[in-house]
Amino acid sequence: MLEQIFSVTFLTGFLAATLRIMTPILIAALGEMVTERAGILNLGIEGIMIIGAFTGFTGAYFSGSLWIGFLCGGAAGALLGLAMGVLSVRFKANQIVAGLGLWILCQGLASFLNRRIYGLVDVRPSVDLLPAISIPGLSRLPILGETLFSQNVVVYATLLAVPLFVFMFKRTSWGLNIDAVGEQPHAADAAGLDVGRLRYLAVTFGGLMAGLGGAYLALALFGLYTDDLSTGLGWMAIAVVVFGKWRPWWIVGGAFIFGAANALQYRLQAMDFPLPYQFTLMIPYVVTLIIVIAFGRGQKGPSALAAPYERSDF
Amino acid sequence: MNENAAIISLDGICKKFGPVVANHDVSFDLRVGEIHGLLGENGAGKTTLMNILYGLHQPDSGHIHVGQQPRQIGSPHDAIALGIGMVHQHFMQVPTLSVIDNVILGLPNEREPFLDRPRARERLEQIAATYGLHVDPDALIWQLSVGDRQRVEILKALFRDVRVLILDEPTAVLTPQETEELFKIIRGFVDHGLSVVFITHKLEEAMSITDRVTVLRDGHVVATRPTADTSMAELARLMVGRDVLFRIANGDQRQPAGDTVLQVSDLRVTSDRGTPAVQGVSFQVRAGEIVGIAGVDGNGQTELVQALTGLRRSVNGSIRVGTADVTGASPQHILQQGVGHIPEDFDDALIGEFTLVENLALDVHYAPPFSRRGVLNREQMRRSARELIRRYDVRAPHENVKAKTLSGGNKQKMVIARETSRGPKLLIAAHPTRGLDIGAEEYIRGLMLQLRAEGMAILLVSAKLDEILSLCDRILVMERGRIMGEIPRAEADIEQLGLLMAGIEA
Amino acid sequence: MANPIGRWLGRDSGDVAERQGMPGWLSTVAIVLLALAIGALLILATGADPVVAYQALVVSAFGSVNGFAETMVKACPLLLAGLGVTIAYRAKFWNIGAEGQIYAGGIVAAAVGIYVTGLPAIIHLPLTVLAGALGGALWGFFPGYLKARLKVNEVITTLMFNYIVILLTSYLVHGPMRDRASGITISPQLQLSAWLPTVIARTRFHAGILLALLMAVVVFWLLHKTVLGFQIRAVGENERAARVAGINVSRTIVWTMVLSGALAGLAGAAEVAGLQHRLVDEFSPGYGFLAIAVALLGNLEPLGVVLASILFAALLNGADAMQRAAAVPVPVIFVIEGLVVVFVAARFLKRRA
Amino acid sequence: TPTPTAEPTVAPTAEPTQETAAMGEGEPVQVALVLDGAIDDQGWNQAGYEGLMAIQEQFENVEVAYSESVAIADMERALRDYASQGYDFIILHSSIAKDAAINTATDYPDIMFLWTDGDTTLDNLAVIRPMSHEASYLAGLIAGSLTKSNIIGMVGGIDIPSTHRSYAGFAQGVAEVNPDAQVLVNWIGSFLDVSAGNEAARSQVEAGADVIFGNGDGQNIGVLTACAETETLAIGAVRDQFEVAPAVVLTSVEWGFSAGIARVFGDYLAGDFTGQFYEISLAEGADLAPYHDNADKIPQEVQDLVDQKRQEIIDGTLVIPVVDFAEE
Ligand SMILES: Nc1ncnc2c1ncn2[C@@H]1O[C@H](COP(=O)(O)OP(=O)(O)OP(=O)(O)O)[C@@H](O)[C@H]1O
Ligand SMILES: Nc1ncnc2c1ncn2[C@@H]1O[C@H](COP(=O)(O)OP(=O)(O)OP(=O)(O)O)[C@@H](O)[C@H]1O
Ligand SMILES: [Mg+2]
Ligand SMILES: [Mg+2]
Repeated sequence: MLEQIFSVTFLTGFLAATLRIMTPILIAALGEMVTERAGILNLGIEGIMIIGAFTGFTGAYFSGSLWIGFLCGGAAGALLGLAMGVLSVRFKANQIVAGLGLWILCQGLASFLNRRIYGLVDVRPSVDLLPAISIPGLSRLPILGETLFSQNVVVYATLLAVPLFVFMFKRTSWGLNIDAVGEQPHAADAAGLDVGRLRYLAVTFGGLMAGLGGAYLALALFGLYTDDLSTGLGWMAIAVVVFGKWRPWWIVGGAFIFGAANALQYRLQAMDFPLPYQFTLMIPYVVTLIIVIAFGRGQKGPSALAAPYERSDF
Repeated sequence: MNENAAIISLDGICKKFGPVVANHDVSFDLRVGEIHGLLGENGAGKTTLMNILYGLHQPDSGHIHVGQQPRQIGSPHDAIALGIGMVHQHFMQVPTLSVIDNVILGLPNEREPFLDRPRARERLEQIAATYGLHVDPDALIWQLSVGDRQRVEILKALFRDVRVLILDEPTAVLTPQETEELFKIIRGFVDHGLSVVFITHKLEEAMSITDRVTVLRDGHVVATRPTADTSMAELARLMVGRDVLFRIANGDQRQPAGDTVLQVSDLRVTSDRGTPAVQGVSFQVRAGEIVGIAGVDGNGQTELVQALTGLRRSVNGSIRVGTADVTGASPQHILQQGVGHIPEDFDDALIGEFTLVENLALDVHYAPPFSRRGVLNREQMRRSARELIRRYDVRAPHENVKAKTLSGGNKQKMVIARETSRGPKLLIAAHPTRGLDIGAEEYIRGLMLQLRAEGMAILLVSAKLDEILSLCDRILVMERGRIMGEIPRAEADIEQLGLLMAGIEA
Repeated sequence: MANPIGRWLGRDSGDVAERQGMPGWLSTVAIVLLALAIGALLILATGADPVVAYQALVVSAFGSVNGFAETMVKACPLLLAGLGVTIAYRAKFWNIGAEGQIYAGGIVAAAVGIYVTGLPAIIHLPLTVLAGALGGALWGFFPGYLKARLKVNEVITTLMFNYIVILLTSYLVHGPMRDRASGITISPQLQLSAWLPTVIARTRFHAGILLALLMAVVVFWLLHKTVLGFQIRAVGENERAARVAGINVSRTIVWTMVLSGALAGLAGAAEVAGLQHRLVDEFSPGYGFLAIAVALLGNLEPLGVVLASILFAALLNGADAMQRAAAVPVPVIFVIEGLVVVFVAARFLKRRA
Repeated sequence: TPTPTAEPTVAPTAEPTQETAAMGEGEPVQVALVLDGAIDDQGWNQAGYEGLMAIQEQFENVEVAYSESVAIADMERALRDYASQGYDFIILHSSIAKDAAINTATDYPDIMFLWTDGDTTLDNLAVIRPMSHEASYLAGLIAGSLTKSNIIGMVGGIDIPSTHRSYAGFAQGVAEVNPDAQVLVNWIGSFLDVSAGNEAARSQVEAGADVIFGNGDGQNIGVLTACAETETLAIGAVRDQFEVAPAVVLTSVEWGFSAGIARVFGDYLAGDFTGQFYEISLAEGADLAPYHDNADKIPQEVQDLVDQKRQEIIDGTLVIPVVDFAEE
């Protein structure tokens, strides 16, 4: 078994699988990070991802362009994010309930629309997958080159976006304002910021990212839509945000670990690993748990997370 | 605009919170270049009035004029645009961010959305130089002492080019030295053409710095007077509605102090920042005496009190209460040894969403007669609460309102009522009169003396030198985590204390 | 403000429910009606008849003894788990692990109900139910302990614990606890002595429902009349103040989660001993998640949770009936459910959590 | 009546011999179907739904209804609901809802129940037992013959008796033609999780598998798309899944539910219904799906072998044992 693990095909395959599994989680998690840093907890992103997958697929299917597909997925996600914003800012909803409600609603909506539009079919309509782009030179590097440098453009874009997020929170007023609003909305308000508006923007952006993450599933991984395309990726994204201490690179790390644990799990099973399969399936969750216990202690997150802001609380 | 023109005038402002009338038909004007004192007991409506001016509350009725123009101030954003700045009673800062980030928060700049910290820093230094307000721009807020946070709050306002600056009890948390410094700064503002509203409970301060004063009582304006035409006695009478004593006699040092109740030996404690905050402190407090800890805020008093009450682990040394060694014990265990604790911030002692009844039982609910076998006796809790509210003169519509609806002073009275009524043998009081109006302050000081007379040992941490001097039997001065000296009250004078506080050994 | 959307949406101030000046229960009803109205449009869009559908909903939920019994059968796990969530959320412990705690309770209750033999029902049944509570308590204890002692974020731990125990259930019914005599993957039946008795003849109304209602009273009493409940609420509202006043915060959090888990575990036990009489894969179709909505819809007050759980149960069962009577597709039913949850969240919950 | 969006495909093997004339123009026969998943899951539930549609198409004067996505906890209520409304023939398409089936059937002795993939019969409760291991054995013959790497993959959903049976039959087929071949096994713990199916298949491809048997349900979509992308030969299951990945799907193990359901219903109309086990075997609709465009990928002698073994099984000369679980 050990030789198997250290073989080149194993490693490249393992890495490629890790990247595949982590990318949609990472996209959604980066969006959720922004949302949460503004003080809104959006538990509905699993649902938004499902809608993103559906609208993304549908957009691409009818237009013939994957990019229009992504656009549709992102737009639908943003719209749902905005809805979550209306609930939590305008109506001061309890965000946990609102998020759960959104999740249920989106599941229903996606599956409803899916049946309305495509009917009960023998064979799912499909679109061509987003092609991989090999980066000349780098992709020829031995062992890792092929995995790391022949991915589709969304993978590259996501990874390139990470330093942008870092930059945004460190060097721009957007990031500063978002942090202030999530940490101390009273202080932000007193400093003249429009707490509600910033939260709308953040949660809408988070929705957009979740929608893109969902579209990625449909357009870059499977080329089709089913109601069960995302089985818990949105929830993992939420866990990864906490796990990643609300910081971009840590979130990449969290998504990577989860992706890797998953990739490993499939491979162990195929190697006849002497455990009932239910236990190998547990590996990603157990690993996440152990790592949080070991390294993720004392993470509190934005102080005002999930708390509706009310001026009269002065 | 001539000298006497009003830059701000509030006209017939009314504001209700549910049944509470916070402001009733209040009219108030601020002239260009004046320092206008706003006085009143706790809960008189001072903060509410200024929050309305700053756009944080909307008045139920009334008008606001800024520079003779009628204005709607819908949010702080609008207020800032009109040149109004406010230093809040509770600091409005983001603790996780740096000083500079807090200062530039919400301000547009030319390179939007990119932050231009170098330029902001330049300007900050300029302002700091002009007004003598120095703070490390890169320090994170949570690492700062209250005095520094106060300065940041002012810097924030100045950075926004204000014409009108509202200071809501800015001196409540400052030492006399810091207060003096602040006054210089405020006078500097006026010289630069600003107008200032200054809220305080300290009549000496009002007398020394303001040009005019307005007194509020129960939400009504009682009077507006040029400062020169009034006196402390008159202001006190206007505020409270009766005559007030100003000096509380410590009384005679009757019987000598009794057994040692608190014995602290070589205590060392680390701060949140990981730096040593208390560095080998030893002292004792005996039954029937008040021991004061004086010192500029941020010299380890906070950490000392936390260590004594079990809220923070000590790294070395021992603490004994009576005969029990409570080093490293839990707060619960320490309180059970007969210790009362008034923390420096009442938000750390009260639960806003709980009723007064529940808050007053917070530390005794688990024992008879308030509960038996884990079941609460609500009736007993209510009876006891009513009694305490009456005895300690907590102003509240009834005992079932939520604590968060009380004014600051009344919250403080709640804490004191709870912590002293249990009849502890040791009371650890951190800034017990901070933010209190003179009536309440008088009451609480008298109470401490009475408790001492009953044989309680009291450790009093305060930044108010007059309070220390008038109450304490012995005074310890703390500076950079050490006790610089111990002075019996009879021998203490302000000058000597000041020197010790500045770290110069006598 | 240069932002028309923002103006339309209003700024962050004021309380909508207060502004409307409607009493809470009335507006709750109004909002459910609003969600149903939107649902009616969707139903129309699928070509079904909303009147028939809603008629079926109401009739099935309350129109007969059996309908009422079935509504209560459904309300039972929602109520028990909802009470568990209530306790946790009162301490501001964001337990999203009620689902896992239900499974943990179901597993242990099933094990005791199946493998402990030779006991009279009067001992065996309470033992089984208690075992369920214990299983849930254990599954609540770990995240509670991790949070209290090691400050590990509970959202992650409870979520991971859900996945783990659900897989564990699957392992058990496919492996060690599988009924060898049967050709399918379910556990053997519980001993008859461990079955929760049926209360209303010819319905599935079982004694677990009475237990759940009793628990609502107990939780009310716990929260408002006991020292522990007082401490749970104190820790939830202001942890620092609780600590300053001498309340042992870690201990309170651990107890909170033990109790919270125990109640969810009871839900699992009630499903197993009252309904399934076996351990089966996926015996809880997400009751633990709905319980969060139920608890918060009930404003974290036991009486409210009772009403909310019945409302949800009626809706869920009624939705099934709509499907059968009016051929309303299941996805539409999900949409209506989601709408109800969302609307209720938006409109009437006060700032408790 | 259900939403008529479907174009059901019905395996034409079962003959709709019985006529509904007996029922004449009188009361229609009411048939209900209860499913634990969605009717468009492209697998188990869709197959069940197609059975219902087959009944509707093949017989006159029937009225059909269904409930989809019914949770285990709600199964009994759904069955009782139909029973109390006077439905004549109720199909439960969910293997683990045992007590729901037995309790309801016991309380309504005049109504006929059909439980697919169950384990217990009553006078008015019949069970369809899919004999998918036979077709799986044939699939194993193909996989074992075609592999070059001698590594074959099997991605299963949940390891339940019917899927396990299928896996065992497959493994037997492989071993018979190619004793050196190894079968990699992944159970993904779900009949729905498309991405898990996809990843599991890919991990097997990396481990060297060049033929993969997707022994599942909705998640097979993930398995087959992974095969299409990696250009790995594939075998589908439950229904004919050729269209999911036409480039690589050699054949599929059809479980024959729709034909089976229609057949039992036919017996019922003819008055032949007894509470018995119906084994849907090779001859009766559980079979390998056609090779479609990929017949040329399977050498003639392999095709001949498959045909020969099929005949032997039908004749009863070859018996593929039922292995519900490997070790017990
Ligand atoms: N947000 C609020 N909700 C309800 N009541 C409030 C609120 N804010 C203030 N009040 C009430 O309004 C009254 C005036 O309070 P305010 O804070 O203005 O007093 P103050 O004069 O600033 O007192 P202090 O000197 O203690 O700060 C008090 O009775 C207070 O309890
Ligand atoms: N100072 C305190 N503040 C708040 N709650 C307390 C305090 N002391 C005890 N309690 C609570 O009161 C209840 C009974 O406390 P007590 O210490 O008498 O219990 P005990 O029987 O000694 O049990 P244990 O040894 O576990 O503490 C417990 O719920 C405990 O948490
Ligand atoms: Mg005030
Ligand atoms: Mg004890």
